[in-house]
Amino acid sequence: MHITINGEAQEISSPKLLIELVRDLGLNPETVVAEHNGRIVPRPEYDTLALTAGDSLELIRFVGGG
Amino acid sequence: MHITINGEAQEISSPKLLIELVRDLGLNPETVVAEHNGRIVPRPEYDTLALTAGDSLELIRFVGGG
Amino acid sequence: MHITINGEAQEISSPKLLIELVRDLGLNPETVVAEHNGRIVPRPEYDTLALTAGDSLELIRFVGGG
Amino acid sequence: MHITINGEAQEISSPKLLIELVRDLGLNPETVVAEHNGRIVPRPEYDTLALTAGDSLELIRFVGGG
Amino acid sequence: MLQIAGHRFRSRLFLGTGKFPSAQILKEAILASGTEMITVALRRVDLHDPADDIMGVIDREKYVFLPNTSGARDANEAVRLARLARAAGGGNWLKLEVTPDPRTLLPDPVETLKATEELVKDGFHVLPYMNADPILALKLQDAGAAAVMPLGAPIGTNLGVTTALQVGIIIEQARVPVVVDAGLGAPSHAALAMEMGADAVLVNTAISVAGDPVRMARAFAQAVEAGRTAFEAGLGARKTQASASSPETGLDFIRS
Amino acid sequence: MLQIAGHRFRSRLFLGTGKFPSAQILKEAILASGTEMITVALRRVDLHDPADDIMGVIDREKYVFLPNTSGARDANEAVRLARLARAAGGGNWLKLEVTPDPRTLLPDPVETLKATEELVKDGFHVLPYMNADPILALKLQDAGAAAVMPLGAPIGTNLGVTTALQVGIIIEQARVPVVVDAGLGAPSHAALAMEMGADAVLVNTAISVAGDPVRMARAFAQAVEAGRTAFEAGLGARKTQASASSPETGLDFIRS
Amino acid sequence: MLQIAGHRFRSRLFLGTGKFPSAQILKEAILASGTEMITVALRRVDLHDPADDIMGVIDREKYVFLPNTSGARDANEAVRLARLARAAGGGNWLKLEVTPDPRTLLPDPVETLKATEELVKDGFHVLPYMNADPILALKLQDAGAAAVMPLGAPIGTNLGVTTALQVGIIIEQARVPVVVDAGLGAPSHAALAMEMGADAVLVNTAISVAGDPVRMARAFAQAVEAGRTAFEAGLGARKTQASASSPETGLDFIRS
Amino acid sequence: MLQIAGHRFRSRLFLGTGKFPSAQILKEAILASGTEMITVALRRVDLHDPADDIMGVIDREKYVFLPNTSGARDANEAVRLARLARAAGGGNWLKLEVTPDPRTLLPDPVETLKATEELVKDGFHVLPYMNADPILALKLQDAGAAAVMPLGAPIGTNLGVTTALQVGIIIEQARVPVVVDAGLGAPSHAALAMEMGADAVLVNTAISVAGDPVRMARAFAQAVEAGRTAFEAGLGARKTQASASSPETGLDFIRS
Repeated sequence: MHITINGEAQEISSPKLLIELVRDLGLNPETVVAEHNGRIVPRPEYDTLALTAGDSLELIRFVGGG
Repeated sequence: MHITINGEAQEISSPKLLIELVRDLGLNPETVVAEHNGRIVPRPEYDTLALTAGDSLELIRFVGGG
Repeated sequence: MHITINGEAQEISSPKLLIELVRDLGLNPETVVAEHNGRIVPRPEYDTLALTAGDSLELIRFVGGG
Repeated sequence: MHITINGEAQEISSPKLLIELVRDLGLNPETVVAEHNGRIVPRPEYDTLALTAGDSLELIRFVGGG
Repeated sequence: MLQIAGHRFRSRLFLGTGKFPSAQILKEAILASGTEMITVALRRVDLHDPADDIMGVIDREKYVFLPNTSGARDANEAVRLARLARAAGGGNWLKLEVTPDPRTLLPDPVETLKATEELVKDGFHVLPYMNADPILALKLQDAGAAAVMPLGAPIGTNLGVTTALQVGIIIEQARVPVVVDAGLGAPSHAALAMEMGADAVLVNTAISVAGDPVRMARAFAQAVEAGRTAFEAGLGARKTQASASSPETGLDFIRS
Repeated sequence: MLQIAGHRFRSRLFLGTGKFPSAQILKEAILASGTEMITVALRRVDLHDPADDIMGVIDREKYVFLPNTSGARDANEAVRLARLARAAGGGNWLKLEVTPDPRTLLPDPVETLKATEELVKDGFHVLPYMNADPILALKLQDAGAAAVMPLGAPIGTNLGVTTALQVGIIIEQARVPVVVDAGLGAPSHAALAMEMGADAVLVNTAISVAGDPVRMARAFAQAVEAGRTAFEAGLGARKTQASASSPETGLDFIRS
Repeated sequence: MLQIAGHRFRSRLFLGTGKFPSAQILKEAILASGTEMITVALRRVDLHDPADDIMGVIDREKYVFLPNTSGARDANEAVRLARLARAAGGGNWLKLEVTPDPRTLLPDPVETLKATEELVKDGFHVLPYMNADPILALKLQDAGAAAVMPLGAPIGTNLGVTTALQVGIIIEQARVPVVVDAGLGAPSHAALAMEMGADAVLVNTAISVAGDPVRMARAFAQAVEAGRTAFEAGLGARKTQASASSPETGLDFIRS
Repeated sequence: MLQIAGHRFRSRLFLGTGKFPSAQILKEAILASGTEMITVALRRVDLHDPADDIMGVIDREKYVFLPNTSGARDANEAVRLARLARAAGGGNWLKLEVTPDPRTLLPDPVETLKATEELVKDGFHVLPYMNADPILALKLQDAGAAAVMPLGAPIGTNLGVTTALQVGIIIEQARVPVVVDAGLGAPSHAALAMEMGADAVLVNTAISVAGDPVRMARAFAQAVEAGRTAFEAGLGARKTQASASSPETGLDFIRS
């Protein structure tokens, strides 16, 4: 299915849980925050939130800054 | 009668028009602005506005400033 | 004959008076000072000082400066 | 006898060696330098230099400075 | 030529009228300064000294009259003073000052912006006195300020353009005239502000407390012109290395 | 009025003539500056350009002519240049420059003092260019210098009066006129020097390399006058605390 | 000891983590700086470089973690970033940055105050980055800011405490800690801020772009301690007149 | 490591011993400063206070002992004091001070050079106190000075490195160590001098007149190390334009 991740359209296999996607992308769930269709996803929900076609997802984390 | 001028209680003879008071005080009506009971008095009204006991009057003018 | 003017060897016809040379060079005798073999030449002498082969001559004048 | 020490006339008993005077004054010979009649006295001579009437003596030492 | 709210000014020196030794000296200083814009404050008449009337000194017709809201501690007080000034015949020009702390007399950015918005709606030509804050300058400009007046240093300190870095950015960004106000203590300070590209300067204390206010007014007038002329003529670049002003060649003959 | 070696100067701006874009612009800049004292350098005639003669531009009679010894690296070279300058019709005035290092063009205190002593004996009116060294200034004065010329910053840098502290001490102590020379890059710098009490300033690079040298010359002329007038009129003191320029009382009625 | 929002800090040097040459150098610089407060920014994950994770470098337990809202152009964006930071495990500390203009990166006083009010209500410990505006500092303090962070100079310029006059007033008035942020380009700048009585400084660019960031971090750490110690020990007054450090008497004997 | 006259110094802070509140505080300040080079003056013994002997405080073996010639008004007096210092056990190190005017305490360039030449011949390691005069520095170096000591500001003023421009040129040109002396009033001043590349600084008044001289000595020690470390680590360049310390991309998602 198609979803938008950080502004880029992506094709991913479904069904897919958020936690799976994060792992697939090689990211550490502990240090990434997800905005799912504009809503901040509490970390506990990562394991249960199922992505569906057309979802818009923002994956954000800390970077060096002053 | 008693009225308050610039915060000071004053005894003035009545009846008294604003224009008369201004002149009595040795002020130039052209360069003084009056607040009568909190309302700015348009200059044309100076000649007709009659002061009554208990009135509160502010007489203000320009001074040197930067 | 050969003389050195401002460090450059020059061939000039002789006999030649300093005043003549200065004029030949298109210079204004009033604004040029001459050092002849290391000696400053007083302006009156310009008309009489005859250059001889091997002389070293410096012609100097004022330029813009701060 | 009278001698001048650091500009002040002083009466001292004679005979008197420089080393004795320094000690009489409560000074440490190791940290004081003496100028005797304008001549710097090498420390070894302190023990032998005899003061005589009219001598001028400067006793100098280090003080705090920047 | 400098234009503010459609009015043209030949002189780029604006003059404050506070703290002059006498009305006569003020009158002469105004002339000596060549100013066309004069600030005044608004205060209660002193009933015990009714004759002390500055309007006797200033020819209302010859100058743009710029009442200030000095003393106002918030937007409401400033707006009220502004309206009194207009009623007093001050016209529509206004130097907006909102200074909550009488100790520092520094302007309040939030209340100043609020009062600017309100007074612009009310038809005033608002010239807000402000901290040298480039973002605030843009906001005031967007709110309709006729000019912005960043401070060089706290009022009355004579310290000069201590805010040069910020004032430089304000000038670079502004679409309305920039008038450096407060703290200019010497003609060299005024010249510097103008060399930086300021459109005008407002001076009061440095002139009124000078040993000879009239001559000092003239000195500031000259310095402002000098600084503006230099800005227009194009200043040479600063260098860290020396470079000769006289020719570097043509001297071999004197080498010992 | 400023007096140096018995000569009176109405203008306190001395002008250097180096690096101007053209003889015509130099001519106009001299007029615009209002200067009465002009510096020139001495160099070998360029035999390939005999017509390039600055004396065609400067009316020898209208100005005090101040040849410099730029390029001299020690006292001997400076003295030799001084004598050539006199022979060239330069008269007795001399700006003494002894700069051993062409990279910094900074003056040599020892050789400058030596040359001053020799040239004073020789009847010159010596104005030595010097580092801003108060003790050296006293020595040059004692050696008979007609004035002292401490530098504000290295030649041609346009950095201004970076030596203000030392220049202030020099002015305070001097019994001969103090002319701030070198490094003045803007009219505000010249005004500052004059406000400090300098008797005059010498400017070259800032004017000759300006976008419009003629207008810049005028700007410096105004700034020098402004600074001098301010010095004479008496500048107000600097304060660390703000003080109101408008009255602090008479506003109770507006308190919200 | 320095306390902010009830937390005690032994080190008064706060460290930004941007622009370091490598994660390893950042790690070592953090150690060398002795800092206990570290700022980070929040950005989209670069899907093409998933492994680049700063949290692998910083031991989340050992430091107070201070996410910033860099990039936010108004209060709304700042508030949104703040909440994302908290969700990302950033905790309640927040360096509030609202910079509408990416060219100057200067803070917006009005939006910064607005965001401060909102985020304080929301339970954040807000440290707002601000222009050196003393009145704004009081407003932010009243709005519940845990500290105020006036700028020394624009971000990344290394120009030092160009706002010393205003920062001095802010320090004098503040009831919350004052942290000088932005523009500190050398240890001497940090020492100066601390000597003035600042409670801490935040440094990033000057360390991360240094030739050797790790040694530079150590240098800043020493300078901050030096400045603080000097502030507490009591600096001597500045004088305009020289005064001898050696005794002025006791030398008659050497007079020639 | 710093070397002067073949001697290695771990500490780049030289300490003057004048004006301390007590011998005990001086003793502790010396330790706190970590200095290895201590200056002292030479004076007549006060016959009425024979016990007041600084040599009881300073362990002659642990420090390089640097007698000064403070009070000398010309080369002769300085040379005489230098010889007395050596006779008094001061060794061959000498801080040469020739200050004709007790009011400014500024050094005499000519007499200082003369005394340097004479004392170098006489086997002294001469460290001359000098105005910040780059040409004079070269001359003193050529005369055999072991180091040069340009002043930052007049003695005891605490004004800092007011001569930064000149000191920078001196450092750039020097082949002997450059020790900034006089006027350093705060650790930030010392750090600045070291960041500029000075080899060491000499401090007295700022420490001895501090509220707590011992802590202030420690503060200067840290600042000198900080400044030196920064110089070696390589300071970032100053910029006139802001540049972000946080990434400038990756935020599109928050745009309102």
